[in-house]
Amino acid sequence: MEITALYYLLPALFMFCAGVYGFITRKNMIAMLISLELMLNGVDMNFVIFNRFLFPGSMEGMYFTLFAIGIAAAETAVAIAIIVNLFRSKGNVDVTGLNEMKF
Amino acid sequence: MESVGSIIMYAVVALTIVICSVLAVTTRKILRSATYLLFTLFATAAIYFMLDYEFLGGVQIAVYAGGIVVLFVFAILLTSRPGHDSEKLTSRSRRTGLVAAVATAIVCGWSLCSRSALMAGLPQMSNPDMKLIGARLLSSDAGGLLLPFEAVSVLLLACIIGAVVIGRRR
Amino acid sequence: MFSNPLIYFVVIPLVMLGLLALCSNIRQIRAVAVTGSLALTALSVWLVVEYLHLRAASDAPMLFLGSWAWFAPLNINLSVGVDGISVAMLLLSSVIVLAGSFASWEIKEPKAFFLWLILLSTGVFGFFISIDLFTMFMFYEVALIPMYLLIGVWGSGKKNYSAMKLTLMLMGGSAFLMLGLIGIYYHSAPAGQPLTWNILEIAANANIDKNWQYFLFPMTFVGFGVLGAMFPFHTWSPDGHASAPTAVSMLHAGVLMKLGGYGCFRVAIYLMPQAANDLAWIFLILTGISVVYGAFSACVQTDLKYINAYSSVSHCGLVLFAILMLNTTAMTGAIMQMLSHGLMTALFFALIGMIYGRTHTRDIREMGGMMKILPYLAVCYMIAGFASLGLPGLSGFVAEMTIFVGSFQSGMTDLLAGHGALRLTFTILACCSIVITAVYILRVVGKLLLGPVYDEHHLALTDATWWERLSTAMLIVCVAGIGCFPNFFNNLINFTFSPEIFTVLGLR
Amino acid sequence: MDATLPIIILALPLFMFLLLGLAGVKMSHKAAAWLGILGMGTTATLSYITAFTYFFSQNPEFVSATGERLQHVVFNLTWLAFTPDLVISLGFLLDPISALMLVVITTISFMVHLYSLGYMEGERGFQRYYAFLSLFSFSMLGLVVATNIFQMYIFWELVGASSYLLIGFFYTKHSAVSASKKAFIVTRFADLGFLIGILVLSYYSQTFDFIRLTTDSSWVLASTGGATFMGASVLTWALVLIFMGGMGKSAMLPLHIWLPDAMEGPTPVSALIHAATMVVAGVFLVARMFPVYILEGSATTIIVVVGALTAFYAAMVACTQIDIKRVLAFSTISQIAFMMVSLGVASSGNGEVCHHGLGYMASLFHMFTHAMFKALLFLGAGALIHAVHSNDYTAMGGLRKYMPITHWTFLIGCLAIAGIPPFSGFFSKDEILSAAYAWSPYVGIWMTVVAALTAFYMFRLYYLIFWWNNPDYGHHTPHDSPWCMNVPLVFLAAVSCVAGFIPFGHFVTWNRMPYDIHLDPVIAVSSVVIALLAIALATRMYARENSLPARFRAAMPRLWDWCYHRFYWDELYIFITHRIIFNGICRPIAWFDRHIIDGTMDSFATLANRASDEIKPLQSGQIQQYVWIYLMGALALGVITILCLI
Repeated sequence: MEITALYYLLPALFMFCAGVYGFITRKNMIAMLISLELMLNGVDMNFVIFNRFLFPGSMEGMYFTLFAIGIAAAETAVAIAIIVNLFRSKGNVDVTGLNEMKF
Repeated sequence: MESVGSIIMYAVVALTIVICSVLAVTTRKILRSATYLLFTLFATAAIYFMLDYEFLGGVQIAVYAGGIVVLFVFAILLTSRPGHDSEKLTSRSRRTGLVAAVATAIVCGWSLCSRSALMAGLPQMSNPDMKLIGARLLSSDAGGLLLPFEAVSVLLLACIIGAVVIGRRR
Repeated sequence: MFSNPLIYFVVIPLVMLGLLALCSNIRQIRAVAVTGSLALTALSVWLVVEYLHLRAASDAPMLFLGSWAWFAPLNINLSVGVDGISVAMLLLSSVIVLAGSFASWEIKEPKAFFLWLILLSTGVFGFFISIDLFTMFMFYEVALIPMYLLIGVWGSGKKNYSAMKLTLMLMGGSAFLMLGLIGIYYHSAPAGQPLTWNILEIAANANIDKNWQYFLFPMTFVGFGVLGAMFPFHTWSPDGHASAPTAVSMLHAGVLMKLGGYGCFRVAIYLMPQAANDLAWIFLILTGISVVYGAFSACVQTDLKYINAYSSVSHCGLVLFAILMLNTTAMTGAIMQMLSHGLMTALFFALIGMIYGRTHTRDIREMGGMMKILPYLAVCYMIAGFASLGLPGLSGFVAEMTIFVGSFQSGMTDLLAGHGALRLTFTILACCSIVITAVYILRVVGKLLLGPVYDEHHLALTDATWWERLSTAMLIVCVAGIGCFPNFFNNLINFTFSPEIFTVLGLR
Repeated sequence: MDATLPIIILALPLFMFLLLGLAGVKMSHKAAAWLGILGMGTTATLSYITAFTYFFSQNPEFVSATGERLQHVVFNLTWLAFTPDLVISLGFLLDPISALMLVVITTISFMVHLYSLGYMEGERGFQRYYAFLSLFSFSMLGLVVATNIFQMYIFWELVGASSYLLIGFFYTKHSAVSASKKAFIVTRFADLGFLIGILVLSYYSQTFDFIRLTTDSSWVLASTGGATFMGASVLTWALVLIFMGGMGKSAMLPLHIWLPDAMEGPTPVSALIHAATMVVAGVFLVARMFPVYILEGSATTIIVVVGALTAFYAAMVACTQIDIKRVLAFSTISQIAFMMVSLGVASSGNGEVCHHGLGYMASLFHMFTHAMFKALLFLGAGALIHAVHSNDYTAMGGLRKYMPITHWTFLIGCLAIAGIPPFSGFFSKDEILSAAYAWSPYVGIWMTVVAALTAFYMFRLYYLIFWWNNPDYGHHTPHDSPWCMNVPLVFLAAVSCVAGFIPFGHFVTWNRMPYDIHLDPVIAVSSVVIALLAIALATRMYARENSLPARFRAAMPRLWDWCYHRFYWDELYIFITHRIIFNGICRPIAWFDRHIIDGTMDSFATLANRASDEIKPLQSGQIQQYVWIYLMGALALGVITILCLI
């Protein structure tokens, strides 16, 4: 048996789908954020895998992932700051209550 | 043909990813969810190692597993009491989520499986050298990544300031 | 670029905008507004003289041509040039801007008001000097948008509704227009030559094929026609005018509505003569209806501004109607009617504003005997009324007669050539409007100005102030000027109808 | 001829109008009035000089070797050139009828200027009044000297406007305002016909110029190429439409309704505009275009029929009116109708003139004499109204003792209009009757009856004012007017006495060749006898208070009612304008505009609003819903892309 690109891609896809499920179903904002991280991670993996299998000579996919990790960290930090702030003002982290800014 | 060891290794890592990611989004204890996320991230790092990107794997562990998950844990501790469960999911929202996830899986999976290029084996590649990575990252030549690097640094700075401003108690 | 005098029609308003932004008190604002509009008036008078002078020695269709690239990939230029029509329109606009400045002497929040007003006039002047379709369209939009704020902020009555309605309807027209202009652009030159927005080049190329003309002509005609208050797209006009502040009503009815007629001629008919000839009947019916319909509607209105707005529908309908006659005399009449209507309707709106400012009502049922209370304003109103109903010696007569004579010739030619009696029938119908106009004008004059004083409180009102006198006197002089010496304007305009487009049409 | 005098004749009244109109407020009443009088006096003098020069100088510009009087264009400036052929000029055409009209207009106008000094004394807006009089004089002079039909139309509108201003002079009175409005709108309606007539005529003839149109006019008929419209030739249509303008100004049936109401204006204005000058503009128009009119017999027949009906109608109505000015107004309508009939019967109907064109000469002769005696009567009526402060004869009676000058001059006016020799009306009316008999005996008899009615109603009026009973005037005894009002009366009475002896045929004839008038003894005697009989009847009925009038009235109540209510024309018009046009057309249109057209436009906006309300819930604020929709969209796009790629 040979482990082809598909074998790496399918777990990544699965992780992404799990993230999608989590993001849509969970009401806790931190849980949503965790789902988001899962999705992001799945996508990162795709970059790396494609890079490795299709263009082994170059490193763009790796760099992309590198930057994505950095930005994900920043984004998480801001998101958590917002969540914490929201918790302070509303007393919970339930996303369904947050619709003041609709329309 | 791969060695049996690497196949086993792959199977473990892949299973970890699948199981832990599912658990991460289904468990009702939020702290557990963060823990499963940590496992998933580690497994991802393992994949990176298996694909010969050691530096990336290192970054993954250091930043993601080490940094972000810790942030999560702090945030969870700040926003919930221990033993406090998330609310039960309604069947409707579960159904929506499942539809979305399965549809994504089908569409993406189908499009992945229909590509024969993805059936190729692992080509040969020497491990990217740290020096090379660093030079490329800070080079302004063609293919150099100085500009995005700087942009990201500015972004990070902005995020730090933003996080401080937002998180500050008024 | 700055050696071309036309560019100053845009530069002066822009400089005024800059200076206004620096002004801090009302005296400075007035000074800037009046000086600027005086400069513009002087410039346009100079332009008329210089144009006539230069035209005598030249047979070019347009003079003072200039073109500066603006966006090369799409061949968009700031192209300027004038012929007799544009010169006349520039003169009209500058006079009305000047009169409008005086009429809004005591407006509240003058700085912002004048900023928007001058921006609006920048658009108007830019429109009249441009011969590049894109630039023209841009200036057209520049002239339209400030209207929303001017009405919405400084208006009266249901101003939000009116401002919204006016802007949306005119924007709707612009949408058609833009489609039409882009269509013209893509057919502006034969295959292999660069596409152009320049009107003169497009006309010279004559490359828009017949079927495309059938599509593009209605687009552009309706687009401009909305601004020209063509039935059934006229309903913005009564509400818009009723809510607008005085100077804005003046400028809008006096100048902006002329953009419609001017555009219909300069773009729709000039560039697509064949479609104009073949499809004229549709729009003749619509504009013919406008003429009579507006007049009849005006007969039963009780709000002064509504009366005047419907009368504008009727008079502007006559402009478009005459343009569609595709006959030199009638078209000359159309341009004269634009001048005439511009001046007298500005005069009307100025007077209505002044009366409203005193009585705080515009309902003719609540006023009466103003001749006794406000003799100056009442006399001016009467003169405006007489101009409107076409008294010889004032501008309305000249314009209407030119239109009727031209239309009748056109109609008879049609009839005798076996093309049906549509033109003739509608000409006679349009002639009937002179009677209906007399009815509604005299109704207003009788109720508002004459008769016993209706409200005793009005006896305490004071007559016009000096700036009001200046503003109205200026317009009256112009109205009488056109009415007494029409041949000057006739020559100025008539010469412009170079036989080119009539040879394209091959008729009339 | 030098153009200086003609230019001054036109420019001076205009200048006076501007001067008095703009600076009048700053002047005293006296100064303004005297300025006006002075201006008009100068104009009158210059007009006399011009007319005198024209008629008597034997200058080859004015008279040809054969004795034909020539049409002389003093100046002709291009005012507006529609096309190279169709040009409106402003010019000064000197020919017999314009010279005649110059004299008539300036004379009457001067008299009225002078008279108004007394009559209008102390009125608010005195300066304005004089300004308007000057404007009117200017417009009327411009009308009669017009060199082309469009110039005539221009001044035609201007006289309409000045008439509007003068009728509505007492603008605080509702009745005056509505009368002025009515006058303007009715004549405007007629002018619509005039305008269309001009357009039709000028389309075929390609000229507005009177001289071109009226010299050897048969080419005008030829130019139409025999075109017809609805069974009549287009030239007939054009001429009838042009005549419609004349019907409006000259108050012919059915467009006469404005003239009686126009009596709301100051009485001197009625004398000037609504008796002597403006209302005969219609006659002048037909006379001016006469060579064209004789081309089409049907057009002249229409003129005769309209004129004859109007003459009779107005005479009948005049017999029953109470307001003395209304009696005079209907009498004016009737007399103008005489002139119209006379013009009509001057054409034989087959392109030739009838009876040497006697009717043409008679018509203008009557216009001249009528102007004098009708102005006299109006000014006399003004003096009476001034003295009694009422328009109705019921407030008068026995005034001959109190107001001798007025009485005698009024009597002369009555005798003149009744056609008693040697007063002027006799001569001119006699010519008209001769011409009418020559055209058709029926018309002749018809017009003789009208002449008898004229004598009857005028003397009815005369007796009711000056005889009848002697009401108690209290301490406010009526007395004669100041000198400035008497001078015009006496002057006009003198003219009315002698004007009949002017050898009018030497001056004004249709082909401008001199022509000797001879009275037809049979017609002359018979008409005088009939007139005398009518006067005798009037004397029997009205010379002193008795019950005969009331018995007559009781005998024919229906007829009396119809006459008194002017055959209900006004009611008919009110019905048409208010019920049909105003309520039946204008209101529905306004409603349609607000609710259908505007409603449609608004409904677009409503629709857009409704749609946005419907779509709004999509923007629920629930981020998970957004993601779900987004994801489904993205997947759909992905599927489409993949399917396309396959």
